[in-house]
Formats: sequence, structure tokens, C-alpha cells
Amino acid sequence: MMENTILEVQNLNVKFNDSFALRDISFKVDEGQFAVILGPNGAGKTTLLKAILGLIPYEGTVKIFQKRREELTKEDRFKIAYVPQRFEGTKSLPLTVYEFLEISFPPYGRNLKDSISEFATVGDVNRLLSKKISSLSGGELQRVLIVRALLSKPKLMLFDEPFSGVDKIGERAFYEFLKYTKETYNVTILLVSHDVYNITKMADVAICINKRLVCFGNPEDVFLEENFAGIFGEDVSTYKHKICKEGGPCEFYKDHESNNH
Amino acid sequence: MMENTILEVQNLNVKFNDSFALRDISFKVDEGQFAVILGPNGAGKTTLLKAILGLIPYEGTVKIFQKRREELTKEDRFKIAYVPQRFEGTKSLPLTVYEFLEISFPPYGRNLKDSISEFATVGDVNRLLSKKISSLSGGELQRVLIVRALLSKPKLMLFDEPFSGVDKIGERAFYEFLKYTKETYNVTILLVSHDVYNITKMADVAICINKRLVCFGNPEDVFLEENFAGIFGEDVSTYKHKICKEGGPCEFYKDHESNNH
Amino acid sequence: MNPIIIRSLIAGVLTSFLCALIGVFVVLRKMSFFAHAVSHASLAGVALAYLTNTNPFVGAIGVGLLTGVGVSYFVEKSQLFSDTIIGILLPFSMSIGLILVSFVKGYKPDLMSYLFGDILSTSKFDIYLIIAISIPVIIITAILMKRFILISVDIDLAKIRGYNVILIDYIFMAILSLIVLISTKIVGIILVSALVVIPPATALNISRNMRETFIYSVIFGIAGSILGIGASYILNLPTGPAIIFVISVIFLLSLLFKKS
Amino acid sequence: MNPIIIRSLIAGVLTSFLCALIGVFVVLRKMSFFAHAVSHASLAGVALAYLTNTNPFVGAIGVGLLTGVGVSYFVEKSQLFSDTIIGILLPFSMSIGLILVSFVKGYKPDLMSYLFGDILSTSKFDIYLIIAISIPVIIITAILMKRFILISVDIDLAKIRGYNVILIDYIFMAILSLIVLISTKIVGIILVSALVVIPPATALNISRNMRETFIYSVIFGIAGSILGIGASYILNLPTGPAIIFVISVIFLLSLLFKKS
Amino acid sequence: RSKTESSKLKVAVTIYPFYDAVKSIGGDLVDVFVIVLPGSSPHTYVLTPQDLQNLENVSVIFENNFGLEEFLKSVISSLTARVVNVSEPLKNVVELHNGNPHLWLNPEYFVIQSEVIKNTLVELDPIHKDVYEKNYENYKKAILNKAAELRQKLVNLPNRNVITFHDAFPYFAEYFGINILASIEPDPNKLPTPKQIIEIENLIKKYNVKVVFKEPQLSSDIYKSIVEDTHVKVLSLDPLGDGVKIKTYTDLIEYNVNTIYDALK
Ligand SMILES: Nc1ncnc2c1ncn2[C@@H]1O[C@H](COP(=O)(O)OP(=O)(O)OP(=O)(O)O)[C@@H](O)[C@H]1O
Ligand SMILES: Nc1ncnc2c1ncn2[C@@H]1O[C@H](COP(=O)(O)OP(=O)(O)OP(=O)(O)O)[C@@H](O)[C@H]1O
Ligand SMILES: [Mg+2]
Ligand SMILES: [Mg+2]
Ligand SMILES: [Zn+2]
Repeated sequence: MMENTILEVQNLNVKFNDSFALRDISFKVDEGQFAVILGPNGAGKTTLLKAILGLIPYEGTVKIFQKRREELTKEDRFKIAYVPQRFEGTKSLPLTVYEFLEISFPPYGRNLKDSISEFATVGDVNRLLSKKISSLSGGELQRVLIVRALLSKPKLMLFDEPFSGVDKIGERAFYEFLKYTKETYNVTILLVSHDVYNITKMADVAICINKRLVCFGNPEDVFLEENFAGIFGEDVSTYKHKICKEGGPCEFYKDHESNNH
Repeated sequence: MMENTILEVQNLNVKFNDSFALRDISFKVDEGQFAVILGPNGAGKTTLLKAILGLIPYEGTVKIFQKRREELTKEDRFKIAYVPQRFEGTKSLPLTVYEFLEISFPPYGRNLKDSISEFATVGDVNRLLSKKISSLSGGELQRVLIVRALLSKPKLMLFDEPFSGVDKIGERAFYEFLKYTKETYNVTILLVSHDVYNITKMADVAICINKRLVCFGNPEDVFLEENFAGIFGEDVSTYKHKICKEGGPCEFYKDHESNNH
Repeated sequence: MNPIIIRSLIAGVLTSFLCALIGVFVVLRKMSFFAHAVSHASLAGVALAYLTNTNPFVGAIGVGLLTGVGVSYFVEKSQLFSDTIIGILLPFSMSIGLILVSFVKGYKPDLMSYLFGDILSTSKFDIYLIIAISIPVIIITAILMKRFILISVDIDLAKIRGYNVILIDYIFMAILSLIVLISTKIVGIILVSALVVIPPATALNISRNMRETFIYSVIFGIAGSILGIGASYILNLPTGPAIIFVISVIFLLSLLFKKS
Repeated sequence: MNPIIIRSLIAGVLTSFLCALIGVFVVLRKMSFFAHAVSHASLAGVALAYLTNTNPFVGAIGVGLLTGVGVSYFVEKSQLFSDTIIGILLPFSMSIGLILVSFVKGYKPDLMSYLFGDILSTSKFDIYLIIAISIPVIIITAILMKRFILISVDIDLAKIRGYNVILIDYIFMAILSLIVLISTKIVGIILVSALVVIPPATALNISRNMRETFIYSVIFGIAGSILGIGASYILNLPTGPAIIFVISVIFLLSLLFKKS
Repeated sequence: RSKTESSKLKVAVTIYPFYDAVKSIGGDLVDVFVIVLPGSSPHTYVLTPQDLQNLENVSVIFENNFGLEEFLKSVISSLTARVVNVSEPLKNVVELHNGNPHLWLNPEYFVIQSEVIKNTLVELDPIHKDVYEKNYENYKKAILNKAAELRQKLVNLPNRNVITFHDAFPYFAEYFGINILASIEPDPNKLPTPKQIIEIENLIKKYNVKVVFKEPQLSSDIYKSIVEDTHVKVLSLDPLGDGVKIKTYTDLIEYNVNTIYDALK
């Protein structure tokens, strides 16, 4: 297999109100790689995906399929899939799941109906097709969003904690499907996850973010105990001790509740 | 410790548009128990919590603190905490995290400022206090919601997948805090989770839902392999095979992508 | 039948068709007062036309279109809700209109009368005008429908797909403004603002999906207009208010059959 | 200074204070056209008063309050957006007003003229009226403020806490309606609808938290009124439009200092 | 009976004063129908389906024109009836007054408008020319006599300064020698500026104005502050007649003159 860079990020900076959310991020992901993006809450993982997709302003360069954003053709763009961490689109429309998939479907390519009903098998979404998106449960909506992302048969998938809320069986089914498509079609995957241990088995690359790029490389190396603190910030190791150990809220809870007992 | 029923659900039915989302659910949770609610996506877990809280119409009886809803005093109600699966409240208000906690704070009791700054230590929320809730990351918002639930020092906590989006370190910190408060103050916890394996260690009771009550009892029994299929519906065992094994979307993906290669 | 009644029926059916169709977007995008804002803003154009001695309708269309597109611009710029922006642009442009009028010497034009077209006074020219606008509107809407919906549902995906979200939005606002301004000229602002909101809201109460929402909205709009004109004819009531009354009653009835 | 100018200043400061204060809720709850709807609806009350020979202002207040609370009722009932409900109630009640007027024998009131109070026409009685309403409004708002905000932010929590969410909402709508109706009588609908939306929107552009939003909103409202009255005096412009123009310019400036 | 009914000339007028003119000139020969019934304002009138049916059957519609009857504008083209602008001979006068359409309130102008009506009736029904001519002469005489008498009544008043709300009365004032110091125009489009209001208050003080006139259809509390500061009275003038107490044109001018007289005497 040729080494083919699918995504290249160079010197990426993102600011919110004059403070940096991402600083000087550079990395590459090659075709067919499964990259997992790791980092504590507020590290900038979602921000990174949004910048890559051009949804927020940024400084630096992002190249997808070795092209600048302006150079991407329509076909290229349909080959990029995104599952947001939180679906911000309005759920108040009277759309059914079927219609929701329909409007997201590429205007060309194969038959819409077949595609939907067949892709919807992944994640057991078929039974939801005539439900309104506003009435879906949390996990059901998440499944629909994943299926929607798969529908356009993407070459690059950007998934932001896609399985949060999805039950274990659904999660496993999706993982297997992703693994299968990756291996068979050289699909490139960037997936944000907090599931640091399980994900390692699948990922080819780990990208650790904490405002800056704190690791990039083989996932097994990254998860060596001694690297962990560095990745997740200075206060990780001390953090656990703060809770209920030395003063802090637990002590407090005790003092002030005691009169109730 | 006296066995004291904190929550009693009897013959609970919930309908959406003439079809049952929950059917004939009955169970009891005693003071100081940690009950985990399990079930596949769309099983009705969120619906169950909402019905218990009186947020949606239902048939049947719900007793909290051995009282009917009408009999609950204001103090009783402040002792019930809820972390929703998805925060549906508007995030478009210019509220800071501090203000958000402030308006949710019980109107009586101890000093607001102290409470907030001390509880905010759990989950490392202190550094977020002056941020607007609209600008929080997914995990940050979730942490704030958990801290908000803790603020009123509840006796009954209803948590709907509270740690989704929270990083592992945060999750562990919250778990430890919950365990601590439960053991020390007999707090009763109902927690919805898909994290079936880890949760077992902590839970006293497992409540499995799939429209009906499919299990209720010792978590370890529930997780015996042979019980699993029953809990998560008929099609669970066959489900995995559907994906990428016998026809289905994977086959399909292959056929129609092949011309691209 | 009286030719005027026939023309009113035609005007009623056509405007209620257009308004009910685009009204679905208006309601779903929470811009229920878009029609008010655009038509009131157009008064500034009328005033300007008086001052510069041009055709008032041209002035109205110009400033009205500008305001419609301005809603989109300022929503993007300020990140405030669209109803807030509409709520700002209405008094702002009205105030400019009123200040301009205060510079007109002599007997001052009654600006408001531009807003109170009456469906019974539909002329043949009006019918041609509304047909002429219907055709391109329907064509453009048919072409861009999927994108309009996608932008309303998931603007991020639309951006990822490389759609020119801002341009599409401007086109959408321009179409909307044009329909509102011409309908206002023909049937008056109060009826237009009702036709844009009430049939879609009724449809939302009972529809099970998006397609039904559009279909029901158009049906309720057209049926309400015909029934309203009939009622006003038989009971000798002012026609615009009679139509509004009928479609409001249909709305109330729909609440009884509400689906979630 | 001329007593008219002094009274206008007092009326301007008081109404813009009240409007800017409650306007923060109006904007955040996406009800920017609440003032329009309630005041236009009140015209049906004026018409009714004519038919039954009662005081038009009483009729206006009655129907206006009913409409305001009706917004809350129908939003709850239909689960539609509040702006949609407002967009339905406005033409509906207007149409009823117009149909009622068509039954009035003898002089038919020009309903619209009831909406065009002018700040320059503020009488001493108006000032007493607005002060009389300010006091209970401020007290009730102060008491219920936290609950109003909680209901806007997280209605579920409010329900869990056992607050009578529906009653609190009715109280809120009633207060809002009362402020709108009385302000409309004194300074006219166009100015009221501007004062309710523009200063809060300006504040939202630059405030870092909720507290600042309220404070800035009130400051911009009051400052705008004073500057607008001054400008209208010096440049010989109509006063209401001048105020609207000034607060709109402040809004535009605030966009330059926008915080996210 | 039905025969005579159908042979009658069917005529519509837009406003009530013209109804009186047609009635008086045409007598039993003419069936007349008024579109804007007394009590309503032509400025804001909207047609009802009933109006349309009535208009179907008439052969001529008399209108004042000059922007008074916006509601007619777009139906005109589709009516079979002829539309006659009774103010045609007064075009120049209107121009001098910047387009103010309220011509009929000056009895001399009203007589000219009546003459147009008479001429049209004669044209449509030449057989009864003599009747129309005679009726017109009588009508004209009665109006001008009454008007002259009423003018005399006002002439002797020491203070003939008034202020009006709506701009309906300049022609009226012109004839009756009333001095309209200012018109406040409480109309959504014609908002006053602080200077104008202060000026009005100054005028009221300077000329010792006792009364401000409004129209019955318009909300009166719009200029209550002026009233409060200067203690002027607010009275209604009626530009159209109410169909009950004020039926004929002479009633109309008599009512308005008496109202002014009572206020100023
Ligand atoms: N407002 C509604 N109208 C119609 N159906 C609804 C509504 N809310 C929920 N449902 C349906 O009821 C079922 C139960 O939903 P619920 O949210 O309780 O599931 P859940 O067990 O919490 O699932 P998840 O694990 O995905 O959160 C789902 O099938 C859902 O589609
Ligand atoms: N619009 C915004 N304005 C200001 N700050 C923002 C905005 N959006 C995000 N932030 C801040 O930027 C930081 C990174 O946010 P981001 O959502 O990328 O985090 P994340 O790594 O995805 O976290 P999580 O694991 O919680 O999803 C956070 O501290 C967040 O508070
Ligand atoms: Mg994130
Ligand atoms: Mg759930
Ligand atoms: Zn007039």
C-alpha cells in the first residue's frame, strides 16, 4: 500500500476571545490509518476537528487529500464524514430519520432508498426510519448520526466521541464495521475518545492534545504509565488525592451534613 | 442500618403516541443503595427517570421518600438531584458557570459562595466558574451538571449517563466521590449507564429495562452470560452476525466501492 | 360570479400557496415576524421614493429586499437569534422611514396605507404579478429545497459539503422578501403575516414528517383562503379578517389532533 | 427647560428602564415580537369596548393581558415555538378586532391610532401611571428573578423543585403584558418594541455574564432615550424615531466589541 | 313599481357628503349608495364583498380623488361603472395645498363638486336634464346661503384661532375665516418634533387659543400633554357626517361651525 497523506495539519492555532484553545499543532495522518485523538476535557479535541473541517476560524494550514480547502472538489467534500460530539442541528424540525438521512445524502451516486435501508442495518437503525428525530433517545440519535456519516461512503471520517450514549452492543457493531471498512477500503479514521484502554487495540496512531500536541505516535508507547501524566496535564497525579483525601469537598460534606444525622 | 425505602415505583406505564415506552415497571430502592439502570438504546431508561421525577405524564405510582409527589415538601424536593442525559436547557443564555450554579442553588442553607467553590473542586470545575456555559466543551458541561447536582447535598441522585463525555480521570474522581458520599451519608443513587462491566463493582442493585423490567437484583447475577441476551432483547446474539458477516451493508459497501479501486 | 370575487379567489389561492410553502421555513427558522419586518421596513423605501420622486413600489421592493437579506447578515454577524435581529431591524427601518417622512414638505403621504392592501381590490395586473413571481420562486425553491432544509437542520454539514451557506441564505431571504412584499401589496400585511405563520403551524401540529408538513401547510392555506372569502361574501364581513379567522380556527382544531 | 421635554425625559427614562429590564427575558426567550402581539391584540379590546360602551383602555388592558397569558398557554399546549404562537395570536386578535369594528354603529374608531402614542405627549398622569406600575413590577421581578431565569435555563429542574412553572410563567407574561400595554399607551408601539429588544440585544453582544447583561441593557436603554430626546430636540426630528435611531447605532457599535 | 326601480339611474358615491349631493340633485330619479358609511374613515376603509356587489350594479361612481379613496384604486379597472372625479375642476387648488384632498369642507368647492355630479347625471340621463338643473340650482343656493350665514356667525368672534389634529380642515377654514394656527397630525407617519410641539404650546399661549379640534375616529389622548399644560379644550370636528344627527351637507357645516362657535365665543 502506498503511503498517502490524507490529512496534514501544520502550525494550527485556534483562539477563543484572545486565549489559545489550540497552539501550534502539526501532524499527518496517512491513508488507511486509524488515529485516535486523546486528551482531557477541554483539551481542544473538538476544536481540532472543527478547525480541520473549516467550521471555525483558525491560523495555520490544513490539507485534506493533499489539497487546500479551496481546492477540494464537491466529490472530495462528500468523502469527508463527521459525527459531532453533540448534534447542534435543530431537532425541532418535523423530520423523520429517513428524511434526515435523505437530505444529508449526496445528490449523486447510487439509489437513495437502497443505500439508506442497507446502511441502516449497521447499528440497527432500520426500525427508527419513520420516527421523528426529535423523539429519538440519546443513543438512538447517536446511531443515526453515525449511519448518516457512513452513507456517503467517506474516505476520511472525523468522529467526535461517536459512541457516547450508544450501548455496548451497538458500539461493538460500529467498531467492527469501522475496522472492516478501514481494512478493506483504506478508509482513514480520526476518532476522539476517552476510552483510552480499549481504543489502543484498534488504533494505528494516537494523537494526544492538551492545547498543544503532547504526543503523536504508536498508541502502545503513549500509554506507558510514565507518559500519562505528561499527556493529561501536570495536575493529573495530584488530582485524585485532592478528592476526599486531604480536605476538599468530602471533608466539607461531612462537617456540614453531620448535624442532619 | 435500617432498611428504608427511598424510591418505590409501582405498575408504571408510559406511552408516547399510543405506544408503550415503559410497561408495568415496579421496583424499590432502599436508602443507601446504589442502583444501576441498564438496557439497550431506546429501552426507556431516560423515560423511567423522567417519569420518576414527574417530568412526563405516566400511569402508576411513584413514591419518593415514602411520599407521593404531592406530599413532597420543598426541602424533600431539594434533596433530589438529577443529571439529565442531554442538557436540554438553553445554553444560549449569557450565564457563567458560577451564575448557572447560583440560580440552581437552594434558596436556603449554607453560604452559596463557599458551597460552590468547595464542591467545584470535585471534577476540577473551579477553573470554569467564570466561563459562559455556552462556551464549555462537552465534558466540561457534563462536569458542571454533576457538580450542580451535588450542590444541594441530595439524598436521592438520579443520574442519566452522567459521565458520558467526561474523561477517565474525571470519571474516576466522580465515582470515588459518589462512593464516599454513599457510604458516609447513606445517599441513594440511581445511575443509568452502558458501562456494564465497570459499574458492577460499585452497584448494589441492577435494574434492567427493555420497555419492561427484565431484571432486578444482584448485579453479579445479572451479568452471567446466559442472562445477557434476555436483558438486551431477542436479537442481540444474532445482531452481531448481521454486521459484515452475512450480506448486509459491508457486502454492499464492497460491491459498490470496488469500482473506485 | 362577480369578477372581483373571482380575482380575489385567484389572488387568495396563489398568495396563500406561496406563503404557506415558504412559511414552513419561516416557522421552523423562528422568523415568524419576518413578514412584518420586511414590509414595515419597506416603508422607509416608500418614504425615500417620495423624497427622490421615484416609484414608491420600487423603493419598497429595494429597501424590503435589503432588510430581508440584512436579517441574514446580522444574524451571522451578531450570533443573536433571528427573531431578535428582526425585532431590531423593524423599528430601526421604521424610524428611518419616519424621519425621512418628516423631511417631506407639505401634505405627507400616508405610509401605512401601503401595508393595508386588500384582497378584494386585486387587479388583473396583480394576478399577473403574482403568477410572474410564483414561477421563478417555485423553480428556485424546488432546486434549492434540499439545501434550504439541510441548512436549517445541520448548518455544519452544509458547510462541510462546501455549500455557500451564506449565499444560499441570502437567496432564501431574498425570495422570502419578494413573496412577502408582493403579497403585501396585493392582500395587505396583516393577511400576509397570518398566511405565512398559521398554516405551517397548523401543519406542524399534525404532520408525521417533513413532506406532510409542506403538503398540509399548503392545503390549509388554500382551503382557509377559499373558505374565508366565502364566509366574508355570505356574512358580509371584511375579507382579510375573515380569512384570518378561518385559518386560526383550523389551527385551534389541529391542536386537538396533535401528534408529537 | 420646557415641561414637555422634562416629562418626555422622565417617561423615556422610566419606560426604557422597565422595557430594558424585562426585555432581557423577552430576547432570551425568543419573544422579540411579544410587544407587537400584545399591543395589536389589545385593539380587539378597544373594539369590544366600543361595542359595549366601556372604557377603551380597560378593554385594551383586558384583552392585552389575556393575549400575553395566552402566549404562555398555547406554547405549553402546542409545543410550538413562542414566536410562532405570537405570530398566530397577533393576526388572529387583529382580525377579531377588525371584524368587531365592522359591527360598531356610528363613528368607527381608527384602531391603529391607539398604538401611536408619542413620547412627547406624556402627561403628568402618565408619569404617575408608569411609576405606579414600576414599583410592583420591580418588587415582583426581584422576588421571582431567580425563578424566571431558572425556568428559562432549565425548566426541568424548576419542575423537579416543585415550582409551579405554569403559574410563574403566567405571572411573568402578565407583568410583561402590563409593561408593554402601559408603555405603548405612553410612548407608542414602535418605540416600545424597540426598547424591549434593542438594549438587551446590545447588552448580550458585550456582556460577560448574566448580571452584566441586565446592567448594560438598562444603561443602554436609559442612555439611548436621553440621547435620543436630546438629538430630536437639537436636530428637530420626531422624538420616538430619534431614540430608536440612537439605540440602533449603539447596537451597531456593540457588534464591534462583541464577546463570545 | 319594479319597473320604475329598474329604470332609475344607479349611482355610488365614496363618501357621505356626496350622497347628500346626489340625493338632492337626483331626487327620486336616482338610486344612490354610499361606500364609506358614516362613522368610518375613507383613509382606512376596506371594501366588503357587499360593496362589490353593489358596485356591480351602478353605472357611475363619484369619487373625491386625490388620495382619499385608496381602497378604490385597484378595483376601478375592473368595474363596469364609470368613475367620475368630482374634484377635477379643483385640481389647481389641491396642488396649492400640497395634495390635501378634503375639498368638500369648503362650501364653494363642494358646490363645484356638486356641479360635476349634476353634469354627469345630465349626461347619463339627458331626458331629465331640467329636473337635475333645477335641483342643482336649489341645492347650490341653499348651501351657499346657509354657508354665508354661518360664516357671518363666526366673523364676529374676537378670537378665531384654532388648532387641529388632522389636516382635514384647511379648505373649511379658508371659507369660514378660521385661522388654523397649526395642525398637529397625530398620525403614525407624521410624528411631531419637540420644536413643533413647543411651538404649538407657544402659539396657544400667544394667540390665546381655547380649543383644539380632533376627529371623532381618532384616539384623543395623543396630545393630552398639550391639553394638560395649556388647559385648552378638545372637541371633535366631523369631516364627513354621522348619518344620524348630521345627515345633510348643511347639517355638516352647521355642526362644525356651531362647534367652533360654542368653543370660541
Ligand atoms: N417524545 C417522544 N415521542 C415519541 N417517542 C419517544 C419520545 N421520547 C422517547 N421516545 C421513544 O421512547 C423510547 C425510549 O426512549 P428513552 O429515551 O427512554 O430510551 P433510553 O433507554 O434512555 O435510550 P438511550 O440508551 O439511547 O438513552 C425510544 O424508542 C424513543 O424513541
Ligand atoms: N465558543 C467558545 N468560546 C470560548 N471558549 C470556547 C469555545 N468553545 C470551546 N471553548 C473552550 O475551548 C476549550 C477546548 O474546547 P473543546 O470543546 O475543543 O474541548 P474538548 O477537548 O473537545 O473537550 P471534551 O473532552 O470535554 O469534549 C475548552 O476549554 C472550552 O471551554
Ligand atoms: Mg469535545
Ligand atoms: Mg437515555
Ligand atoms: Zn381625512
